[in-house]
Amino acid sequence: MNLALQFLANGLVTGAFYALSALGLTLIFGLMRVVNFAHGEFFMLGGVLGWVATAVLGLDFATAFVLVVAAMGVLGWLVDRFMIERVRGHGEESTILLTIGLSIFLANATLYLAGPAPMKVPAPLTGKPLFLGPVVLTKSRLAAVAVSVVLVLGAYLVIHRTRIGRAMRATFQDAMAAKLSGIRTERIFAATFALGTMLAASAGMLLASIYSAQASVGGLVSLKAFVVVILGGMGSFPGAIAGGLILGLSEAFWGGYVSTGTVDIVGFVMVILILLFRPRGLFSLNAQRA
Amino acid sequence: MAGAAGAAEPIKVGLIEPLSGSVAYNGQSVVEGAKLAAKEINDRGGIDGRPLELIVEDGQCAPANTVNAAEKLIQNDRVSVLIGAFCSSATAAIMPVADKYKLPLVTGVSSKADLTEQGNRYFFRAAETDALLARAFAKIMARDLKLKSVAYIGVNDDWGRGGVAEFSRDLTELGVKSTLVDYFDHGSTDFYTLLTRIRAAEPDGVFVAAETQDGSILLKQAKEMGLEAKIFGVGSWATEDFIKLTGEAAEGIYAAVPYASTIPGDTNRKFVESYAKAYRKQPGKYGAAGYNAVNIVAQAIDRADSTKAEAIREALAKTDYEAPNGHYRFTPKGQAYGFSAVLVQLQGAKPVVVATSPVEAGQ
Amino acid sequence: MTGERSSLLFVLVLAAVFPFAVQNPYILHLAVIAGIYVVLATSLNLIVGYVGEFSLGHTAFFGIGAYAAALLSTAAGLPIWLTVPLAGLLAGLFGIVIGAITLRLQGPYFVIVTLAFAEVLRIVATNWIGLTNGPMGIAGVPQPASVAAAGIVGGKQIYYFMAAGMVAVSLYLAWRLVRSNSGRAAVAVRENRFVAQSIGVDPFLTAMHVFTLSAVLAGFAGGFYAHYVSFVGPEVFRFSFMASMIIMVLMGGKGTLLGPVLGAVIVVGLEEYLRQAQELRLTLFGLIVMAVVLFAPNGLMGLLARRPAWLARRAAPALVSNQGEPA
Amino acid sequence: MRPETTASPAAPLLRAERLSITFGGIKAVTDFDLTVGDGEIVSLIGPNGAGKTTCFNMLTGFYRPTGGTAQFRGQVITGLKPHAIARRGLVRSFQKTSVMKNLTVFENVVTGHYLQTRQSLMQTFLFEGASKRAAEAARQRSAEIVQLLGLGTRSETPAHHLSCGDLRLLEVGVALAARPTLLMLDEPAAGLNTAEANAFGEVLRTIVATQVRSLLLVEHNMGLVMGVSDRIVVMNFGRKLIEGTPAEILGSDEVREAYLGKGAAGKGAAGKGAGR
Amino acid sequence: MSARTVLAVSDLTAAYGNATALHGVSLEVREGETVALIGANGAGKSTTLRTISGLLAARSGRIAWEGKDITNWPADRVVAAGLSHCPEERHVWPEMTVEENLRLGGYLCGSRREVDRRAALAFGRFPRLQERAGQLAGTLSGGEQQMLAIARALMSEPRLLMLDEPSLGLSPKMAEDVFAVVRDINRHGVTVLLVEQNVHNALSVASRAYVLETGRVTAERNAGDLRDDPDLLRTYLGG
Ligand SMILES: Nc1ncnc2c1ncn2[C@@H]1O[C@H](COP(=O)(O)OP(=O)(O)OP(=O)(O)O)[C@@H](O)[C@H]1O
Ligand SMILES: Nc1ncnc2c1ncn2[C@@H]1O[C@H](COP(=O)(O)OP(=O)(O)OP(=O)(O)O)[C@@H](O)[C@H]1O
Ligand SMILES: [Mg+2]
Ligand SMILES: [Mg+2]
Repeated sequence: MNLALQFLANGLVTGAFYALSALGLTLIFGLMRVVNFAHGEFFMLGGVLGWVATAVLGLDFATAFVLVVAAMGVLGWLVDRFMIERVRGHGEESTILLTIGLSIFLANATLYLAGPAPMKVPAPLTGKPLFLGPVVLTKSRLAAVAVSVVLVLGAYLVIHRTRIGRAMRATFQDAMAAKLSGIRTERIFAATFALGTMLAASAGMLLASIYSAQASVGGLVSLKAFVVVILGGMGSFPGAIAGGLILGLSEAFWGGYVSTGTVDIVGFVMVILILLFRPRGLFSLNAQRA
Repeated sequence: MAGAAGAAEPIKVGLIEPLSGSVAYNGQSVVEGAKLAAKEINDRGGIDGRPLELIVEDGQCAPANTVNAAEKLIQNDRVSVLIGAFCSSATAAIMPVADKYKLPLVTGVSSKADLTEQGNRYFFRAAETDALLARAFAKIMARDLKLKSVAYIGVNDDWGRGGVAEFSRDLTELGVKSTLVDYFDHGSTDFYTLLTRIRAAEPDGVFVAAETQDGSILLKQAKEMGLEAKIFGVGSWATEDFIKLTGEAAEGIYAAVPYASTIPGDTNRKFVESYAKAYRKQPGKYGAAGYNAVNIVAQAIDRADSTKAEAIREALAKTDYEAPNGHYRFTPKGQAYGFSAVLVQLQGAKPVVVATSPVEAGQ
Repeated sequence: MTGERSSLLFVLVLAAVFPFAVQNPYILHLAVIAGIYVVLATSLNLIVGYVGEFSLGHTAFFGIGAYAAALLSTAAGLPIWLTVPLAGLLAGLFGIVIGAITLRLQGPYFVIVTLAFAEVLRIVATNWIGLTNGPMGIAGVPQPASVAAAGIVGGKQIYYFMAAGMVAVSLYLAWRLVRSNSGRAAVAVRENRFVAQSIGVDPFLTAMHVFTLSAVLAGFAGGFYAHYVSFVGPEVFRFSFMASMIIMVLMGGKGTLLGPVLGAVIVVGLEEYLRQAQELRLTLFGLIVMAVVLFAPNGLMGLLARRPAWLARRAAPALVSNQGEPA
Repeated sequence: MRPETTASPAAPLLRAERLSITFGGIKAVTDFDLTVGDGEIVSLIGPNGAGKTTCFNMLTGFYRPTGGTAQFRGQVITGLKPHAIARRGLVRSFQKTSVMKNLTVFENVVTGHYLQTRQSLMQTFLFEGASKRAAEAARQRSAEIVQLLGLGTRSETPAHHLSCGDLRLLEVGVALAARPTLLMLDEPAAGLNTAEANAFGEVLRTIVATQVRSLLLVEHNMGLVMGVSDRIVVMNFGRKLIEGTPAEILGSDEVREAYLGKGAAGKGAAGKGAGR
Repeated sequence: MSARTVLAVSDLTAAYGNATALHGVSLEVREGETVALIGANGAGKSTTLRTISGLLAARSGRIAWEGKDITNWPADRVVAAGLSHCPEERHVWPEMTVEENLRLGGYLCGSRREVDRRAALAFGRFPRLQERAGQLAGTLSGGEQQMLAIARALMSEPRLLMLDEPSLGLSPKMAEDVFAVVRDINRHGVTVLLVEQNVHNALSVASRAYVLETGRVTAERNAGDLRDDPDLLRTYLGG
């Protein structure tokens, strides 16, 4: 029983982290429909730049966080305006190839510049672990979970409750109609891409303070993030949370009661099963008709 | 290539390591050690007046890419010897290539036991295997750490599985109970679940086979979870990076390693000094592995007085190399022995050698 | 149309004289590797270019082929001329099973579910020690006796001709399928699912045909790879193979048979050429991939055909959005 | 040219009974009956959102009705997949323009011949003789169809280069290529101007005379509908409002109120020229 | 007609890639007028509207709106200048509700209250949309989508409204209602430029018409003249 409780807690925490890591992708892939293979590298850059800002330049965590996220926003904006914009409308394959190229470039340029060693971002919160009954947690984990929740909620509200959010959805569903309603679609595209990049980077920096950052982590992060986005249903924020938690919990219980060597299999089997019964993930709209 | 040897035609040695991807960290350490060795050799005037030219290729630890790199080094660069290729899978893939071209291949890392059992005359392993490490330390560990029961965890690759298999076998033979055996994937970030299970199994000790990144995260989380058991294992834990990343959670853990920068002796002191001068850090097990492999190769070429593959191969078989960590010789199957491995405990952010044992490859 | 046929024939003729012109074993080796990739890229292109769905799990079939050949030759002692076709066949069987599940999905869901299958297989290969020897892999997959007897250059030439034969067979099969009624039906589904259904095309079955052939080809490539590289481990399911295949197909130009062939040869050549750049090798490679997208968005074939850009850039996104969804 | 039929002439080609469907509470179609006789041209009209397209979707397997059945040539077709229904000879076009955009006009129509050019695996990979002949026949017929629809000059144009009106015609061409017994067209003349619509009326009659047995038409162009229909079925709010000959429909007050509007009676004759 | 010219298009050429679709189109629209563009299928009517509204780049020529040169302005800027274009093929946002679609039509209008007012007006004009306010636009019937597209175009309360085949897919009665709306907003001072295939409908609201043939303006007539002379019409429209 105690074991199960601890597994539950572990699953919820890692689930929240999965949701957080996938948030940027929910925006860029789920809503904007850009298959972004560089998502993991944006995440990784958040961590590595976080390390540069804190461990190398000696800034405090909060300042560093703001700086890193802002810098990554600029990067995202530039990537969209000067690259993705050029191939928009050429079909998704162009952006797939572009982002694969980008991810190879970013991972290896970082490897070259920052070196291959893991980098630790000093945690903003330290202190003794907390014991809630039989369950162990740490402050920094709880804080990161809280930040995840805030970011997910914030992103949801922006997309569904604000003018700009509606403009975003309109742009992705039919850019021509959006233009004809006065929406500056290039800006919306770039802003969304920038926002997605910022979310990925903030997840990267936050988690680098709990784990560590390394130039090579991108691929794995992307993989899990894609799974989370699809499990929940493209572009759905509740879906991203559900996807993250499902993945986290099932991994925790599988790892707890079966074996950790094979945990990764549960996520993928889950994807296959869920899509078999709900071909568009858990939470997504279908407005297609013949 | 710079060096005192001047105009003489260089002797080319090919080095294939993973320089990109998830094992790049370790691969690049090997390259650092190897380059240091080459530089020292050339500073001393090269081999018989000819400079040693090290040509490094990225094999990405992928068999196909490693074969590409090997073919390129052999055919285009005309290297005399190959060193590589870190992961056992990649090394296994280029062993037939070496055999085909009749070119010696020395690995300083790949630990998969059966590599030396394939009857490949050109293959030499200047490294310990898990079995040899286990044989050297299982008894010491069981005795000194007073272990009655142990949980074994390892990274889910050939090296991790090898470590777990060998240590658990030897320790079990010594009467230590095995409470749990499990693996995790390289790149995992969350070990709470695994640690929860270990905590519930209440072992005296936890054996861990993990490299720097996985290992440091795992140890930190073990500390967070308040795991009391003694932690020991294999992996490049006796390094600065590892200690820095792990922080206070590293305190008190044991590692069985073929090399630690705190190994006593003059040869090692000099090596550590020049390594620190070149790279502003202490060498770890992979740095030493690269350093040793290049020196072994260079000495063999020197002895052979030739860059003919067959001559080098014969000279390699007669290796007698004084390394920072002891004496290297090869068995007829090409397995190194005679050098020492050490058991270190991390104390006050330093790897303190608590036991030394020669690696013997008897039979 | 006949243009493509003659270019393909030209490529094959070129390929046939190549080993006589080039005797460098390293170049021959690269040619063999390129041959494997040509088959892989052709195979992926059948799905991307003709079914019109994007598979990220194509390594599943490559890996199955590789393991099948490795096991059949090491455990059962079968010779290469049996193991490679059997590898293709087995991959085809898996193709039928996996296709039956994945082809019910479309778009991003298909992309990820195929990826999930490849990952599941990778994890199985890593953990089913009894069958696959787990992460230790299967070493020493035997080379054909003729290769062993033929010396260095001769051995490479034999492998080269085997690879070339495999390429020719693969291209022929792909070509026949693409030109066949099923191929046209697949294009119809790709272009507009609803219309295709209304003219009697069973989208699922059509996709199955193409998917299965594609799996068979990838299985061939895997089987041949196993013998050639002589080592098979779970890394054959790794995403890096997938990334190379995607780059080849898209760089070359999807939906044409020649495009992926070009793509494969160019990417293999480029990756090797860039070894000169040492540490910057992959950084540059990434940049080049990006540059190709930006300057030749339709792939190299698109550049060759110099298809006119039919839309002014500014109008492009709007006019093509939402296509294929009748209401 | 006309496909042979196995059904007895008395039996209607298509008979739908009590078709119903709801979407999350919205009753889009309720208890709708429809028959199309052999050789008949029937039009289905009604206000926007009345359920016409939804009926098409149910009849052709794109939607599964929540109630009722449909029979085609005496066999039940409800529950079949769209392609299976198409293979029995019931082929439809779509209200929202749907063509294969990256293929040329001619390729679109050739592709429409899918069912006539099917081949076995053996033929695909080994012997192509028979399939070559079938393909040749399909190309010839495609040329005829393109000509018939007046798209001759645009034959080699990629479909995405066509204007809206041409696209509508191309869709009809693709449907025709599948050699339907019963052709169902959903607003084929939308986007054609008055004169073009009249010409299209002629084309429709030619089609029924030479290519298909019967035609079920959904169309808001009253000139066209009145001009070509043998019988008209009017829907409103998902139900059948009334059914009759063009004259009866034009005379009905209910139809005028729900559908035609005030101006219709006098001027609705935009289709005068298309009278039968 | 002494009203000032608000929209002046002179010698406009436009192309899709290499295919030139407009070869020097010139036309003028005066304030408060309703002008129809008619012509055979493929004549370039939609292309003309697209070029004016900035969806398609002009190769040469000039578009002046209230004296300002708006040639090749991006579409969003053109909307902001008071032109609204309801394109061919509806283009509603399929995964948004009818109400969201409508309200976004008033995107440039800063005041929420004002958007509320306009939306209420639109729902009043198209009661069917009111009934379906919460339905996803992609699941609407064709005609319902058409109503939505028109209503949405009106949400920006433009000074020049460009409608591309507004009656397409509408029932005769609904088309009548739409043209009544067009007349109504025209009475309130909105200038209208209309592409309409149903000449009868077009001429019922327009005061003047331009006839386009293969990318060129071949005639400009008063609507009355055309109405009275069906033969003339036929020569322009072919068929
Ligand atoms: N998938 C769906 N989900 C929800 N409502 C739907 C769906 N499909 C159709 N409807 C509703 O059913 C009704 C009938 O739609 P249908 O498309 O059949 O109308 P129609 O008679 O073809 O109209 P039009 O002449 O405008 O094309 C509409 O009100 C539409 O909103
Ligand atoms: N996206 C496009 N790409 C290439 N050519 C196009 C495109 N759209 C239209 N054209 C071509 O431009 C010309 C004018 O087309 P346009 O759509 O303006 O005609 P239209 O007068 O609106 O006809 P319709 O009444 O059929 O809508 C046509 O010859 C058409 O083939
Ligand atoms: Mg309809
Ligand atoms: Mg038009």
